[in-house]
Amino acid sequence: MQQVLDTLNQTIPLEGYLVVAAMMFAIGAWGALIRRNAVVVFMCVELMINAVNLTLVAFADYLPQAGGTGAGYAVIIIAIAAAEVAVGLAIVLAVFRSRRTVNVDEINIMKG
Amino acid sequence: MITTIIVFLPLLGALLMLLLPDEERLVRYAALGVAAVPLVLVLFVYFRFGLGGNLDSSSLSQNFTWIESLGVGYRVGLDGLGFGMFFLAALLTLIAVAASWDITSNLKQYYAMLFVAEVGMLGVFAAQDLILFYIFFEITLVPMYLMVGIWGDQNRRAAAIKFFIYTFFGSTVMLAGFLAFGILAGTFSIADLGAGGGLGSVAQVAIAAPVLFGLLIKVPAVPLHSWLLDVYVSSPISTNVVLSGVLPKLGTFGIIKIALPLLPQGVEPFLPYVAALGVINIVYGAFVAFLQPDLKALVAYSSIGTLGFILLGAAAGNAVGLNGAVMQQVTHGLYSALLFILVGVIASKTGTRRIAELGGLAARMPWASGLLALGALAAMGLPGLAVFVSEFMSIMGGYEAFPVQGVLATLGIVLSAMYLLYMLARTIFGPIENPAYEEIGDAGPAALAAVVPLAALLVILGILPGLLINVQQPAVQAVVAAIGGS
Amino acid sequence: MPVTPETFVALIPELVALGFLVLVLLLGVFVPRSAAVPAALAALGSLAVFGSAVVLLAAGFSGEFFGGAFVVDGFALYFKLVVSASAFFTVLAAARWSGGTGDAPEYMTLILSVVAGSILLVSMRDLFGIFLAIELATIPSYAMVAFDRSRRESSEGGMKYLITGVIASSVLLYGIVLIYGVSGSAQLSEVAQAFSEGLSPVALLGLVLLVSGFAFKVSAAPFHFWTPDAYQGAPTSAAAFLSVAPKAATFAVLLRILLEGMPEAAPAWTAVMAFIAILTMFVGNLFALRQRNVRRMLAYSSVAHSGYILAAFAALQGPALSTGVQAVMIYSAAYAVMNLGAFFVIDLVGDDGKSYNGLLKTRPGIALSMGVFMAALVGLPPLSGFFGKLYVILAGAQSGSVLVYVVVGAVVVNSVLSVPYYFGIVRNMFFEEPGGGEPGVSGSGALRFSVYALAVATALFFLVMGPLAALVSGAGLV
Amino acid sequence: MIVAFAFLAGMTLVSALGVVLSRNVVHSALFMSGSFLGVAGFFVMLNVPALAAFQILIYVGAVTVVILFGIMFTQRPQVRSFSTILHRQVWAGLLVALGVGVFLAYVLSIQDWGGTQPGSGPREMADLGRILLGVSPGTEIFALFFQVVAVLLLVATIAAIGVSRRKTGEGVDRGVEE
Repeated sequence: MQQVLDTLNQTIPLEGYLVVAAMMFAIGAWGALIRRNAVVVFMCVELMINAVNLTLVAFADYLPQAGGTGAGYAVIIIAIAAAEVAVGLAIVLAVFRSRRTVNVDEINIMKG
Repeated sequence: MITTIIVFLPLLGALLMLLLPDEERLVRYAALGVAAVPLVLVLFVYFRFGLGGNLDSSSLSQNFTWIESLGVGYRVGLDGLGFGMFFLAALLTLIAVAASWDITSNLKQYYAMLFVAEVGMLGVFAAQDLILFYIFFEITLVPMYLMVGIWGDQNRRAAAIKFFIYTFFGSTVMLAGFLAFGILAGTFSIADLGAGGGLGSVAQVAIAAPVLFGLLIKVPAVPLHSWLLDVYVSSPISTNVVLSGVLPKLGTFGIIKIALPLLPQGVEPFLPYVAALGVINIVYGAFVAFLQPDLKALVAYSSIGTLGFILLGAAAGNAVGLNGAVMQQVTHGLYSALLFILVGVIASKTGTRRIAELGGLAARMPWASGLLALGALAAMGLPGLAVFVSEFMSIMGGYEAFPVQGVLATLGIVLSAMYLLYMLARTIFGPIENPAYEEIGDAGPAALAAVVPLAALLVILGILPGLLINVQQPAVQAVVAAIGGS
Repeated sequence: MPVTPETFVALIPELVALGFLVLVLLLGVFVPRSAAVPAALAALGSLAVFGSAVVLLAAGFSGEFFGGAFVVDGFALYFKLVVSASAFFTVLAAARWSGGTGDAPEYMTLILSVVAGSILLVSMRDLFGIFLAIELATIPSYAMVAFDRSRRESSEGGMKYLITGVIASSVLLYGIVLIYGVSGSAQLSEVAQAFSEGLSPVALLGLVLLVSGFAFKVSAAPFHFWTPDAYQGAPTSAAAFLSVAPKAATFAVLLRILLEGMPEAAPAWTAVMAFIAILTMFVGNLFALRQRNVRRMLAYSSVAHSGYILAAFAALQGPALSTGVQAVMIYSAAYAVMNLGAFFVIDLVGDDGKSYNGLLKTRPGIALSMGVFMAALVGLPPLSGFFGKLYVILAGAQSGSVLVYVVVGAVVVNSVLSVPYYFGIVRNMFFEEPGGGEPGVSGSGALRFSVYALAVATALFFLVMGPLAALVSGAGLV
Repeated sequence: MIVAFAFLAGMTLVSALGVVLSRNVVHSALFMSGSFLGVAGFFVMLNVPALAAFQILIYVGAVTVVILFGIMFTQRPQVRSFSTILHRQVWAGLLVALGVGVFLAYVLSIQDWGGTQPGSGPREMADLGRILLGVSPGTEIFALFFQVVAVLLLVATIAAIGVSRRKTGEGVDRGVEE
């Protein structure tokens, strides 16, 4: 019983966080590639950025020489992502106004 | 200083042309005046410095550092290798202006283009820095492209772009070689580079290969010549004068001025092949000229053939061969300009360039026919005319260095005599083919004014080749010394 | 003491840019519906940034600030000059058009924020700071591309640019984070230490992701596909500016990352760069050959020119290190003058190849200028583009690596490949008769001034080559 | 710890899959906030509760709401079949994504990270604040970052306004009838 508790209380190795983040990044990338709806593509990109952020914070907490600056960087990245969302949705809205669709594969009057 | 002035005067002339009012006679006379000034200055230089053998006088050269970190400078000066062509470039520009009667639209712009091209042509023969050489080399490209593309015949656009792409490719390859050379040797100054620029023979070979390739496209040496026919045939007459008289020499001059003395060990393994290419040019040019139904195409191939002697003489690398090659550059320019102008005269009078439709012109056009005969005799290397001297020296030098190639080259003389005499027989002699030709008159005064000086020079240089050879001799000796020959 | 008076001196160009940015914005609120005032102010702002960078450069000011994360050196100041000068001409060219949209202050603000981001970018030595500055330059540029509400292509181009851009940003960021994880710091000096101990798998992965992200940003193949749509859809001034200024800054900072952050890994990244460069040149030129739309052709041409600059990156080894850096610097300036000009001519004439027919007769000044730009883009001497290629080939020749010689060969072949499409325009302008295609708009005086000024700068570039070469050889990173 | 980790990992990844595979756009958005919450949980485990708070405020709150607004403006929420929501290369995409994920995970786990210990991060809000203001040594650059981020947000707002502002007299359907 004690052994089980010990196992449960063990600290998670750094790799654990990194792998979860990598999976999340891959799922986000997958979605960004296959979804047609521009808004959903956008959400998937947000997933990717969050995965990166998770990696960053994990490094910040685990690497002794990092001195915790990673968390600070993560705040900056969150702000940048918010700015991306603001401009991105404005552009999606502009596209919708002129086309009545936000499906990325239907928006293709330019070719070649 | 005077060299710089001569090189850039035409640029002022080009600007002047664009500013003139649209009045044909005024524009033509102004262009003649503008073209005459550099020629007069070159003649002044010839009599003041050239005859005395001191072309290396410091008052003729200029030396500024331009891009210091790379060792690139604005360095110009004259020497015996380039002087003949420097003179010819100025002369043929003037002749081209005189022979531009077939240009009727946008005359000002045409002359402006011609003068911009003249800057490049004069500059190449005066440049004493590799980068500067390349820049002048390329400056001729756009004006020539536009002259063919705007004022040529119906096939002009394709011909112009083909010409541009081929020669641009060649010169870019050459530039890569130049840059490798300059960066490894630490300077781009031709004087400072000396023989080999301190490089080992492997590096020299690696550099010489692209340089020779680029220059041979410009000449053009035979497997690389496919751009030439279209553009020669499509050009207006006055463009032909420059295109065949001066532009191929940018390539041959590059070989004589840069490839040989600066990369002696690099070019050495290639020289037999260059000589062989020269022979191929001679023989191939003569054969194909034989088959041409079009008078202008015949002259174009004849021109390719005669250029082969320059390659042969240059590749020989001995004093005789090089003297022949350097002189052949000038004499080839004289006779090919002459022939192209006369073909233009005949074509505009009779309305055709097809040899089969011509015949018996001597009766109606005695002056034009006589001069055409003179040009053809010059082209086949008749003794007494200038081309004989230079071809003979090229063959002699070539035979000394490469016996097989030398002997084969003499074949070219026989072949060229055959097709040129055949051509003369079918165009100016014999009965008048077409009754319409009974009415035509002889060449006009403009055409004669353009042709007679060329004919006179062919005769004068044939009798007194020393006028040219004495000027080039010291520089040729220097080249021979650089390649380690005798 | 983190912040000293010197720090503010170092930040003068950035502070000037931000000051004018806020000024333009406020004026937009208080002086509604005016195009001239914000444009004049933005032009003044660009000039002020240019002037302040010149003063810093002339005074020989240099130093590291914020614990070494922000650096002012000749290299950074040089690119600040390129960016602000491009911005000046862009503002002039965009003045009347932006007035027509009714949102001139916003448009000018966006231009100035791209300027602010780009000039900040070239001074950054902290990976996350670099990311932040890139985003400061990129986020407004999405909006610039989508700014033209009268053309449907604009919002479409904006959206394609946006989606690929944000994906690229997250890839780039992942690369940065992995490099941060390996080295425990985002400062380039400490990254260099971590990379000097050999490439661990994660370090290599981070490098690959980082380079891929940058390849997106500079439209290098195979990540170039957003470029034609974005530039075709964008307002001309935006396409011109984005293909020049932020791109130059991005190249500059990539150079800084690679040379200051991972010099020991040079064999790995020069090889990668060599392949990307060859691919980019060929893709750009071969697709440009197929275009009928001049704007789209120039977009592909900008891909090709990215390839030429990347060729200089491939040469960054051995004795060619310094020449390679100089090549990137010279090429950026040379490309700025000719490409801005070429795009502005499109604004004057139109993007249908046929509207250029006979331009020499109808509008000789514009036709000659366009001829100069096209010849310069081909790389004919003595125009500006020639000197860019000169330095690239020079660096390649100096590098002494066989792979780089192949790259140089590709540069030569591609220069020739590019002739038909650039000279197709020349042919239309000079050889064809007028008529066919719709007549172009006349354009504002400021736009024509920009075109003529840039044509003169392109044609007379050789006059400034001497001082410019001295400047870059003294200001190189190595 | 393991339990919490497993729970959060499951929540994050399943929600992420939900974003990609949900047929309803609104559901995607809600899944996305679930995934963000999971990440916030990780932040707590990684000793940065302050960052977790930011995460919830900005992502789960602001970003999700803005995206929901975007959805409301651009489409009626309706259930669609997969063929209408997905691009063509679903399976190729899946393979690529799986490959990328496995490759990333593999590379990250074979790396020798050295003596790593959790707990080097700033536990206290005050520590994070010091970093963000660039006061503590080694983080001076944050003084600059903080200002630049402020500018960036301002610029983004202007950009969004510039792109999406509708002129008076400009129809909603502008461009469609062309």
